[in-house]
Amino acid sequence: MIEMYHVYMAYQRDANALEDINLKIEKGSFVLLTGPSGAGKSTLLKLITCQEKATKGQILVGGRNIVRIRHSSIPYLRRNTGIVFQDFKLLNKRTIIDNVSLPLEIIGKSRKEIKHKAWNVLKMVGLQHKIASYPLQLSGGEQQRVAIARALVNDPAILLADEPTGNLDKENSEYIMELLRRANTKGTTIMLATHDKNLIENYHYRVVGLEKGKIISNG
Amino acid sequence: MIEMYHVYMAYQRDANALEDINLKIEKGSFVLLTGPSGAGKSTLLKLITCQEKATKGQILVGGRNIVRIRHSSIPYLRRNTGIVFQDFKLLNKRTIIDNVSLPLEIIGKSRKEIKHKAWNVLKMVGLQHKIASYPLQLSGGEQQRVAIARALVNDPAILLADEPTGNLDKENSEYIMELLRRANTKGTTIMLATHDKNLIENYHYRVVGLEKGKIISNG
Amino acid sequence: MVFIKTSYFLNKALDNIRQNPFVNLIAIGVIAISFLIFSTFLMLFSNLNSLLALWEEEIQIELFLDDNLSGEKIDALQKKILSMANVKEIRYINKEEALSSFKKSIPGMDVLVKDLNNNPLPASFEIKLAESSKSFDMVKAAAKKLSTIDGVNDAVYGQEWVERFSTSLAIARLVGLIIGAFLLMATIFIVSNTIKLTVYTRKEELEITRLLGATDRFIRLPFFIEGILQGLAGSALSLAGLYLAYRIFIIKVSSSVQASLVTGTFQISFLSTPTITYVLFGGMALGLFGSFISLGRFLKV
Amino acid sequence: MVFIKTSYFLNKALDNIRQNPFVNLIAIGVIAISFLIFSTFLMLFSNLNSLLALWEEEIQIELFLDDNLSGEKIDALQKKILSMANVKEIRYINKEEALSSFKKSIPGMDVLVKDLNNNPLPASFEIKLAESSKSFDMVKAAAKKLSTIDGVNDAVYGQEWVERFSTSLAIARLVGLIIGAFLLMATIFIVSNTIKLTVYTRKEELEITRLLGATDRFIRLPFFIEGILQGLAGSALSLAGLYLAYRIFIIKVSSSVQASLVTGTFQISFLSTPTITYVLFGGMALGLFGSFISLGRFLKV
Ligand SMILES: Nc1ncnc2c1ncn2[C@@H]1O[C@H](COP(=O)(O)OP(=O)(O)OP(=O)(O)O)[C@@H](O)[C@H]1O
Ligand SMILES: Nc1ncnc2c1ncn2[C@@H]1O[C@H](COP(=O)(O)OP(=O)(O)OP(=O)(O)O)[C@@H](O)[C@H]1O
Ligand SMILES: [Mg+2]
Ligand SMILES: [Mg+2]
Repeated sequence: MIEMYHVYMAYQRDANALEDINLKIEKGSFVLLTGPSGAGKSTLLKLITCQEKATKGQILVGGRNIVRIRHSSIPYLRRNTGIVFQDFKLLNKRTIIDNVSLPLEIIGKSRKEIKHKAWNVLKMVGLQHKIASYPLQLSGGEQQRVAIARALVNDPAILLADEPTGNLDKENSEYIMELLRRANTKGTTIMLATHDKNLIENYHYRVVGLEKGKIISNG
Repeated sequence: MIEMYHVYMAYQRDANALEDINLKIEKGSFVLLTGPSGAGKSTLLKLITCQEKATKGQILVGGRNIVRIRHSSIPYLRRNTGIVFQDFKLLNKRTIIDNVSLPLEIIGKSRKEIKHKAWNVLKMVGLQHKIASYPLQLSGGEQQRVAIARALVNDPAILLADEPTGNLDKENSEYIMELLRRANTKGTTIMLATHDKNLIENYHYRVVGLEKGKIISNG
Repeated sequence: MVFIKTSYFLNKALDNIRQNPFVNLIAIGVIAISFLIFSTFLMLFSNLNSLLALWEEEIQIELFLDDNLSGEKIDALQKKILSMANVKEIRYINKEEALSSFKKSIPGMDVLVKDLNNNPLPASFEIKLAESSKSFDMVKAAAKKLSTIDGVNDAVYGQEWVERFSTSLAIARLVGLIIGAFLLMATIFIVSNTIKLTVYTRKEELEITRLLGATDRFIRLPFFIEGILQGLAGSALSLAGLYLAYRIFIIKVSSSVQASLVTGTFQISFLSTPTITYVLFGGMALGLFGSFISLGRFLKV
Repeated sequence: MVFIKTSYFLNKALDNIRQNPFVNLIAIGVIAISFLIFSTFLMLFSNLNSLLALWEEEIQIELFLDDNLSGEKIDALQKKILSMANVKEIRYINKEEALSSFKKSIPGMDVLVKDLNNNPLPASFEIKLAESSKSFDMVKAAAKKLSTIDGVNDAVYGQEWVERFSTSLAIARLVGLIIGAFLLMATIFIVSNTIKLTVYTRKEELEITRLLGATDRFIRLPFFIEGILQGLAGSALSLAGLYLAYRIFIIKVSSSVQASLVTGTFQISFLSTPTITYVLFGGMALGLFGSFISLGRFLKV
């Protein structure tokens, strides 16, 4: 599903945020991406959705080389990808349900279907009583769950989750992991960036370790 | 240092975010505030800095009742309090060092002293090589460490840290906890909101447990 | 591609306005004021033009005739002059009329005239020129040409006043056009930049929406509609404000002074219906334009 | 309290401008354009006023005298009239001068005059009124009063033209003042709202700074200075633009038409130095005012 060949990425000329990344993520797999703060986890995920451009190397997503993708094709790439951003990126002027509805609106689903799906997914993350609230009226963990709900609402082929449990307590974390596991079972390829040692130890998923922009463990 | 008597807080009329909170935090103590997502941890911390107003009850900070504090006195209260916000609240248009300098600028320190102190505290959190970057050029964990540095730069009497390690890996978390411990040793009263079970288990600080706005454990 | 209804985007635009009342109110207010300046100018300018046209009416050439022309000759002359391209009206004044109006024109003149044994005043034609021929140069040329006609003794047209007046007219119109063009550009500048600022306040929202897979079109359309609505609201407000000012103020002032302004009746009038339509469409076009140039820079993610 | 240097806030303001080039450029641009409208108006209005004043110069009353007044009587009359409050200038025209100018004024008149056995034209005074007395009503009243003086036969002042002209003047000035007041308010509105938008884009920054313990004064001061700088930059730009337009355009046009506009020489002039100073200070005041009213709502945390 996702393949990277000799990928380099540098925000500034001299410092590589990623160096010679070679990675193959099979369709339907569940991969944890770990590494210390600043290792390059978020950067790697950003490359997959064209939020950032690789400086060198080739990246295939669903068989398609996205390194030289046209600006106008990027939206269609992203529609198959659910993203939980590390900083949530919720729209503060929209209610929770409107935030979660957005990916469905974008692909032009009917009003009824949107409402139905958005409500369901919010119920799944335990926020059905907050649908009319605005993001800034939620606690940090609640916002994070909205971000997860928004990423899942679309049944995406790929889910990129950047530290999705950083603001969640143990019970909520486990519950979210269970949700992701179910999505994975239904076919979604998942990459999850985390520092949470518990996640790594408790779930026996494939772990890719990054440090200073390089892959130091993979298996 | 911080005392709360029968404190209630409701964002909306019907739902209490905090209910009948009674709490006494001694000067120089180190308290962990835990509880599931949405329990009211952040709300409790916000009351202490007048970011939110209690609906009922009395709150003393440093012996002073802040429930009916004048708008113009709030800044002086906040100057004695370092805050690590759950969502960081960095100024994206300012460099890292300028962000960290801000609390010192506010109290009118000399340019030289500001530079010296800001640099020192950034070095402490391991970001001396990023001082000229802007927040959006940092990784999530790096931003969090900037937020911690900004809260500490002023040697505050009280430090309120809201989930300060949510985006940090184990090593960095431990290091930050060590920094906080040292600040605490030098006399800073610390309240730290967290879900991280490891923190609670590894450090033998007093733990206050919240759930649905009520204190369910205290000791 | 999935079919997306236009009503969706209209709703979206209305949502956006509701979600950002502060910036939208400011934008609409600024657009309204800019348009108020512009449409006030339009109104003043068109009224000035009508007024000047009325005054221009009064420019005329007096043609003094040789004495002793026969009636037929005079008729022939009158026909000939009237057939000239730029002559609109001609009136014959015989010697007796000339003398009697002369008597009235200067006090104490009757004393003078009483002593006369014959009427020394010539008969004359009063000639009004066509609208298009009332510039000073054309009046001058026409007078010169008329004075050379056989049987005409002299052509007089209040040289100094006509010259000054028609120059003033030309200047007023030129200055008016320049000011109009300038105000139009200023309005475009202010409106588009205000819209730019309102778009800028939603930079993040745009970026996030794009990160969720929205096409540029999906993001732009609501903004375009929003811009059009802002422009329409702003220009409509400006017209309403102008009309109000016109009713309660200008009419009051004008009624007290207009009587003395012109010989005929002159009524300060509001913008014409086509102009109103242009202003409204201009508002919408400008709103659209403003959104259009604002969005480019925020769709790069 | 710790002493904080003003230079700190000035630096902070400059930093803010540098950190937000996009919104600052827009704000300064919009301020410049608004002020350009206003100062263009000021320039046109002050020039129009000078021009009208020149034209007003020419309004005069002719006073026809009784025949057979003695030289002493005439001298006494002249002194008496000149001593009247609103009379500025007086010139005596004797019967001979009257006749010779009369001969020149209407063609074919010499024929008429040749036949006269005595000069029927009266001697007269040409009277110019003081600046402040040139409204139609005052001219009319003055003429009436003058005509009752013993030895005066009649007072004439080109009723129709004076009336129309002075009414036009009054209207032009009134309309000018109204437009000026309106443009001033529009400028204030546009500028303050633009600044509001720029402040709004920094809402979050303000809130965070306040959460870190900044006093309102600490937050406000840089914004006030920033507003003043924006206002200064905007108004200075507008003056520069106006001056440029004045040099390359107005002078060219005016030189080709001014000759014919007035009897004397009239030069379209740029804004006077005091006016320039007012505009610059106005810009700064408005920038300050804009920041002032914008900040309130964002300092509530
Ligand atoms: N926009 C940017 N401009 C410049 N440098 C950047 C930018 N974004 C990230 N970096 C740098 O690239 C490196 C990798 O960042 P990245 O966000 O990928 O780390 P991460 O592994 O996600 O860390 P964390 O666990 O703290 O989120 C860091 O050193 C960071 O400072
Ligand atoms: N501004 C607000 N308006 C309305 N409700 C709010 C607001 N802020 C918080 N709440 C609600 O109050 C409750 C407590 O929120 P709080 O942020 O204190 O939780 P928390 O313990 O910090 O949770 P987390 O661990 O997820 O950060 C939540 O249910 C939240 O939805
Ligand atoms: Mg990251
Ligand atoms: Mg919280």
